[in-house]
Amino acid sequence: DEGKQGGILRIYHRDSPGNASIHEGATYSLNVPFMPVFNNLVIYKQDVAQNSMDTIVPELAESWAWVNDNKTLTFKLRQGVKWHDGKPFTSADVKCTFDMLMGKSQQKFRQNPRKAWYNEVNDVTTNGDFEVSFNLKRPQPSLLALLASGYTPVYPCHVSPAEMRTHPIGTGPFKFVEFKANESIKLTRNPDYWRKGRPYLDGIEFTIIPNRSTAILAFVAGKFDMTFPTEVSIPLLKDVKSQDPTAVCVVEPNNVSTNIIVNSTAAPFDNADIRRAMALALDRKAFINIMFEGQGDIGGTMEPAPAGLWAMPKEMLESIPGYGPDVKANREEAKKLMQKAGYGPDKHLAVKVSTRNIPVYRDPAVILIDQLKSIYIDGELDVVETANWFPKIARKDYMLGLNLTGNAVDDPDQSFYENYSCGSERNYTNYCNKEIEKLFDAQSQETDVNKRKKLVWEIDKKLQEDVARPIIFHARTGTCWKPYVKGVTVMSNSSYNGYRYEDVWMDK
Amino acid sequence: MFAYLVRRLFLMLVTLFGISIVIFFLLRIVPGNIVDILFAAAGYVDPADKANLEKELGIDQPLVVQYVHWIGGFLRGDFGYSYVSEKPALQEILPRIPITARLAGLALLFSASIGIPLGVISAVKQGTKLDYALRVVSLSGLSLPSFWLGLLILTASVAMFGQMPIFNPNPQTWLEAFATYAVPAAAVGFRSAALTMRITRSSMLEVLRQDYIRTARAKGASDAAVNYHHALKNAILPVITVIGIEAAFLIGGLIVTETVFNIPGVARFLVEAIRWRDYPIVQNLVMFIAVVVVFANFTVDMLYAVFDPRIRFTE
Amino acid sequence: MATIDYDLELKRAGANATGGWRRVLFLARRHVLGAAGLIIMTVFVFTAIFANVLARFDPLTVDAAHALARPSAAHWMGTDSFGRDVFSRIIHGARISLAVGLGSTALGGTIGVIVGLTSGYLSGWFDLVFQRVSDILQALPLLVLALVMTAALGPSLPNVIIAIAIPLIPTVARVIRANTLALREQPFVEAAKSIGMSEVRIAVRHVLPNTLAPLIVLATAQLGSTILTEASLSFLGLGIPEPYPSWGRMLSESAAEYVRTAPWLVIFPGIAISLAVFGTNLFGDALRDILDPRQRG
Amino acid sequence: MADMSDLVLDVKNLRTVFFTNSGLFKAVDDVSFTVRRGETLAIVGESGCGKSVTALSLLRLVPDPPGRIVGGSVTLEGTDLLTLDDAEMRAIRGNRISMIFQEPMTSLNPVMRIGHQIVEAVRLHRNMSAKEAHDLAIEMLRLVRIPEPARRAREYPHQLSGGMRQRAMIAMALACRPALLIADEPTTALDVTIQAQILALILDLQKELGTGLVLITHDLGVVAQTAQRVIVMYAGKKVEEASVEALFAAPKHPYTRGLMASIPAVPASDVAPQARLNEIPGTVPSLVRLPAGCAFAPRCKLAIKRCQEEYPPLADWGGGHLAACWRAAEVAEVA
Amino acid sequence: MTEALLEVTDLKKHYPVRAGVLRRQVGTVHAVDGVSFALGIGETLGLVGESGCGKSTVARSVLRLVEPTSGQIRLRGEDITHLSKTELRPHRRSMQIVFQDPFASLNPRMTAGDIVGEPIAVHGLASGKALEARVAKLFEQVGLRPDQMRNFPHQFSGGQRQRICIARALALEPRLIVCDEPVSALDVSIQAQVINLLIDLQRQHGFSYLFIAHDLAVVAHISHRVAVMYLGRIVEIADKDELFRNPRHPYTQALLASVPIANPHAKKIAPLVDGDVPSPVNPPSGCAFHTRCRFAMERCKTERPALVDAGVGHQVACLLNEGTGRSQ
Ligand SMILES: Nc1ncnc2c1ncn2[C@@H]1O[C@H](COP(=O)(O)OP(=O)(O)OP(=O)(O)O)[C@@H](O)[C@H]1O
Ligand SMILES: Nc1ncnc2c1ncn2[C@@H]1O[C@H](COP(=O)(O)OP(=O)(O)OP(=O)(O)O)[C@@H](O)[C@H]1O
Ligand SMILES: [Mg+2]
Ligand SMILES: [Mg+2]
Repeated sequence: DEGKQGGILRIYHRDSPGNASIHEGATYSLNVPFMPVFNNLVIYKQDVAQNSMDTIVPELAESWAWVNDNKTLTFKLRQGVKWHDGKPFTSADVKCTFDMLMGKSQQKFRQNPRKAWYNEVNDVTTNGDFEVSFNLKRPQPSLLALLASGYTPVYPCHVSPAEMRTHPIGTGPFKFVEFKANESIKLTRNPDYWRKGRPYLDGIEFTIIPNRSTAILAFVAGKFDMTFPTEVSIPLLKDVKSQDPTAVCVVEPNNVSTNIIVNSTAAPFDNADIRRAMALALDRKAFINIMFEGQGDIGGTMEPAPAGLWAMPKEMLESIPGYGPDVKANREEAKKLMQKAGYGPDKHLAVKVSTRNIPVYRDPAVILIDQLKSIYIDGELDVVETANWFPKIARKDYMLGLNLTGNAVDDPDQSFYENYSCGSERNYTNYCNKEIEKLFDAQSQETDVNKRKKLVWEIDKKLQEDVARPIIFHARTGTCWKPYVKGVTVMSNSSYNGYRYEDVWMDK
Repeated sequence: MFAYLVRRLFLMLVTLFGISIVIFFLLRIVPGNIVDILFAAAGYVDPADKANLEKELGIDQPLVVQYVHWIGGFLRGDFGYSYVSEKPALQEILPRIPITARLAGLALLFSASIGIPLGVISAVKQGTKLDYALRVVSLSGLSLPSFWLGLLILTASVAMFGQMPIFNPNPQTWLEAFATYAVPAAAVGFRSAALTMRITRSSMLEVLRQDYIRTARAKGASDAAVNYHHALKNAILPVITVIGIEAAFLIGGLIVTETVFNIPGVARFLVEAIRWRDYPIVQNLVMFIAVVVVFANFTVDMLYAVFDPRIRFTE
Repeated sequence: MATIDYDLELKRAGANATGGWRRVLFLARRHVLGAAGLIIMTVFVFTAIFANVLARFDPLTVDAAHALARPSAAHWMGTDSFGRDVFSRIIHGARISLAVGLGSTALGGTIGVIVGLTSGYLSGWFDLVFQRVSDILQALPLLVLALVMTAALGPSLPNVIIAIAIPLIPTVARVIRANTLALREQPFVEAAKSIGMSEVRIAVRHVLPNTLAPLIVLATAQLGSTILTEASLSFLGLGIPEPYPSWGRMLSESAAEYVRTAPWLVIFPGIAISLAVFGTNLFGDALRDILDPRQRG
Repeated sequence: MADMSDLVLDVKNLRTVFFTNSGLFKAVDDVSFTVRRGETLAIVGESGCGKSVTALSLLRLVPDPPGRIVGGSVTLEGTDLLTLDDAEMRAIRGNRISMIFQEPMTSLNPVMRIGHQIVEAVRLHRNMSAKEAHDLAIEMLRLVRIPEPARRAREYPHQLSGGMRQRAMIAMALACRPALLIADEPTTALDVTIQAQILALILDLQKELGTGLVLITHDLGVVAQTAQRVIVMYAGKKVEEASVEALFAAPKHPYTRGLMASIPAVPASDVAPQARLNEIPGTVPSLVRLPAGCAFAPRCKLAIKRCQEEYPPLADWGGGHLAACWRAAEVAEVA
Repeated sequence: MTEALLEVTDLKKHYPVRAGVLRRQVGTVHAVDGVSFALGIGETLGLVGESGCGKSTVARSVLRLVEPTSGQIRLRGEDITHLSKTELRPHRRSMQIVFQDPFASLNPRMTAGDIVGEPIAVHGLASGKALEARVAKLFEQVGLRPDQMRNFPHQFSGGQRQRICIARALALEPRLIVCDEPVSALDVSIQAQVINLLIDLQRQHGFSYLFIAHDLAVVAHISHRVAVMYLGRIVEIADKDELFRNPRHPYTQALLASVPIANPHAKKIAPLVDGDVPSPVNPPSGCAFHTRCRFAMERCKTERPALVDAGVGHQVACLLNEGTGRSQ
């Protein structure tokens, strides 16, 4: 049915983002409130929950084409689009944006977390005001997926990165009004939006409420039309449902895996047996039962099906040591490995499990420690403040780390290169296997989806067998809104891409 | 009087200077800095970017240089820019002060208007059931974790009225403005009132033992006149001190309340700034708070003199 | 004139309450609230000491099968989301709270006494410096100080104790200093001086023992507030970390998620904290009445 | 007995006790006395013998708990004060009966102006405008010889010297022209020269107003100079009562005698340097564990067995000279 | 007078007056403003004067418990005014003090035995059994039972407490005992006991007493010579008999006349002076007594009379009749 015009959508926000510049952030605390300000070249279709190549649609680009042996990706741009400050949008803006992302321009981002996404891009060229081309070193079909992420808006050339951090200018359906740190973020309808009749809403108001229970109470009390997306935990979801039965809630995976980073450069985990024993000891089902009351997924690196596109089939998964359903048998085997390494009932191995001092990290760590008890490992929790977490990991100042890895797009390129390739900054464990690296490149260039899938499965399985970064589970989270809020779709295989909100309207 | 004020001001400056040093160096002891945190979300740190940013923010310089730079700016009225929001620190701090001040003021008002009369009653009725009941209530005020109390209030009000007293940044009417602050102020004020009541009670008990109270009774004065006219006037002095200390304490004590009730005041802002290692905000904000506290103490001393002729007339 | 039951009146006044036990019983009856506080504190200390015996389950063992169980015969106070027995955790939590309370009070108290005594005694530059330093510490909001301290030191039991103890020092030191100054004027201190006693010996033999009463009163009052401070720190995410079952953390984390769906997770730790603080306060109040000679009838 | 209309105060068998945790303190034990218009009755005795409690009992200001008036009657101008309700009693306090306390330093409210404190006393009992009351207060201050009374009325107690504060107390006590004034050691906290001034003042005013005066002191010198009649208390009991001349001429109770002897006299020029003083051996007994018989017996040179067993009755030894001693007749000879 | 044990010359002690919340100095108390006297061996010098005139300050300065502002204190000929604390320690043994309030001068948390034994222990004169024996002997000397050594101060009566204080003072076998109003907190009947004890001890041991009191009668009883203080200065000093028979200073006269005589037939109270004692913060100019003196002359307001000999060792500070103080 046709949406109604008007109304200000009130959403609470979980946490004050550091700034307003999507390119300089790496958290959906930033994506959610600021995605509505921008447009991409292409975007995942906002009303389809599962992101895939097939759901990518043009946005600032009117069309795209792979040319030059799949080594050039060319976009025809939309004409007559205006930035919020009235300046016209042209191909120069696109070039500026990507040059900056690749570190090639004069002006620099303070931080540029996704620079590696463009490792295979040679340069970006323009052809007139309304055509741009991405020239690649080798074919990389995934590039389009990366460009369709909520993380890849087009920035205006004429606004400095510093300004973008405090007062972003976009072409999107909503204009930025104000951002009061720790207080609120306000957007208002862009009356000159290129897409006629959109957006429906007059504006969006985010009130920052870090305290979860206060936030949920406020939502229940009708102070908000919608919760912060994907931020409602399973227990809270029950609470919402019991207090406000009319609320519409969805629970979806969000392509964030909870995993263990193992420091294999130092004792005791330089011993492969102990690494393997640890992987065998995991009772993944128990984690999911405790953390999500059963509503979570077991899988490898790639998000499990059906939401995930690249997951191994069940049989393949269960053939990996530790994934088998018989936890007891796995643990018996683990004990044997431990005994081989010189530990036993009388001689326990003491380890420190480091993790960040926030519940989503700490809670699984507590369970992990409890499970390790069963194989003669006495774990001690070492909670680390956010500020110190990555420096600590980088220093290799840990034995085991409990870590969360979020994937911006459900695509093997993004997750493999980032987390498992030799020398990648985010490969915390320094896992380095040249053979697998070759497979990474092979799948990346593969244009046949089915062939690519096979490759990806093989890689994923190998990674798990190597105990490179044991994946414990993939989380699911909830989002709720009042019944009169229409047109919200929560993405099921990424939590960064679905917040344009131009189609959202309120039936009030 | 003039010499006194000068001396007093000098001591206040010494204290503030000390605070500036303490907070500056304490913050640098805390591991991690803004750069680490900014990069944390990305999941990695690019050393070159990090070095650039540190240079840009000036946190690569020796500590002493940084300190001098900050304090020099502070004295000139240049408070620097927030590392996080990149807005002028003053612009971030100033609008939040009245919010906390209003909250604290209302809480103190609540505390005084409830705590003092109940304290008097409790003292006058010492040893009776009423006294016991009041003491238990007051002590329970001091025993409840404030975030717990706040949460219970919120939960109860949603459960009972389907309404929640959440902060309203743009109250339209005077009444709305009051409502915005009333509930959280009552939640904090409960604790303060408990404290005020205790002090009033013990101070009253002390005063009621004094000879001049007996004199008043010997004149034939009624109980009410003795308790409120003769005794309370004397007993109020330590209460003023405690309210003064409480005013200072509240700024810290409000952190939790501001968090629970989601009030964008200075207290919560300070915690956030500490979390982000936003030095310009933390340092300047702490200095602002310290100035307030120091002046609150000064005011208390002055009030003391106003209320106590023994001090007033020895000047 | 109404007839008066002398025996009753005397009993009420505690006339026949001489000798150890009788006196204690009398004081207990006279300070009913204080006695209640003492009982609460005793239970609290007893629980802390015998936590291993009293707890029915291991406080750390995760049991997915019994997560979020309501209070029942098996789990008197239910279980948390990890299936850990709340009753056992609260019992073990008493240990943590006692460690935090006693640890920080003892640490802050000891340093405070030494500083206060020295400063009251050596009223010179030391005193001046002390006064300024305590001005500084007191102008900084306590929670902020504790917050920065724990952030600086990292969240762990000893660090939380230190962080809570430090703001305590000036409070204790000020009381002791004021007392020392008053005691210094006492003739018995002057008498000690007149026989040629050294200042240190006077401080230790004559001044310190006479500051004990206010110190004890202050310490009991502080004991409660340290427990609350720990809870507030926990609420702000900087309290005592897992795996220690600290009441503050149990409460603040559960409170965020389970106020309505599993209220036992919120209610029991909350009651434990309030009761412990309440008990120490009640006891501290009574102690002040008993120890303060001016309060004696 | 004098004319009944002359009788201001008639105290009969007054008993006041304290219930304390160390036992029952019989602070005032069966004490009777009368005061006539314009008469000064002195109550003497050592510290703790019950003088102040007697005075407070008259005003019904004994702190309760722990104290309680448990018997007797206090008849002021014909009304038994012990039967009045609180409001009636308040109407009498500060009006018909006033009191000057021992400690001038602490008996005035430190945060109220002197004038105001007197005005309050007046307006509680007299239907007067604030202005009239204020004028009266200044008049009273002038009466007690405070220089610049108008200025002093605006001052706070701490701005006045001890002597002036005590005078202000007197002004306050006399503002309503009471029938009975009780002065509880009004000068012990003051210097001798000031003491002389204050005592002279009280006596002057008493004469002028015809007030009955109960003067409590432990200084026999003060008694000799001020009183017409004296009662001597020991351990809560009245042990002797006589006219001042009779008492000083021939004390009938060994305690009174010992007291008189142990006070060093001035001028003492006729005494050799370092002459030992006559001392009463032993210590004042605690009011809780009083012996069965005479409380003074353990310290008494004259004590016989009977003294330990039986409390001697207060007998008249001639001319209204009462003494409670089995051997009162022999006291003069033995000593 | 025999050889001087203690000589005090022009002793002054000024205290800053601090007021207000910040305790800043607003004036100076001239607590002791130039006091000189000498005390012989075996002699008792009585020091009288109204409350606040500086008696205790003299006592404390003599013992160096407060640091004199100026002046000189000589003990057995040796100047002890500027000795350091350690240098002073041996001298402490020869001078001791007994305070006014026997309760406040005993540490409530120590037993009587410990209190009396402490000076001996501090000076290392005895320990263990020997110490106990000495304390027991001291107890007997002051009329206490040795079995009371284990009791705490609150278990003693006022008179007994004062005996403990005296025993403590005696413990070091001093030559000089300063008694700062030792009996004013005691009952009249007990007062005599303590004074008798002091007299007996002096007879046995030949102590010198500086005996401070505001009660002239008590002082008269125990002293050989008496000094009268007014507002920080000695205004008259003479042999006891001479002073009482023949008071020269108008203040001494007023003092004597103000003491109520325990004789109903003697003259009734007639205050000789009017007005209040001036504050030592702002002492009147000239003769400090001129504000209350019946004989005050114009000169008295400006000229401060010196303490001069008016014959038979009778010194007086008054301008009347060429400084003799004699009135017509
Ligand atoms: N509030 C009280 N509680 C218990 N006992 C009391 C109280 N007030 C007085 N007493 C007892 O009553 C007795 C008489 O006290 P009172 O004050 O009358 O003595 P006093 O003769 O006036 O002595 P002083 O000369 O010291 O003023 C004392 O022994 C005291 O112990
Ligand atoms: N430590 C001090 N600081 C300031 N002033 C003081 C101090 N000690 C004494 N004084 C003042 O010095 C003056 C003399 O005091 P001192 O105690 O010597 O008098 P006193 O003659 O012993 O009086 P009393 O008879 O009351 O004991 C008083 O005015 C007193 O207030
Ligand atoms: Mg009395
Ligand atoms: Mg003195």
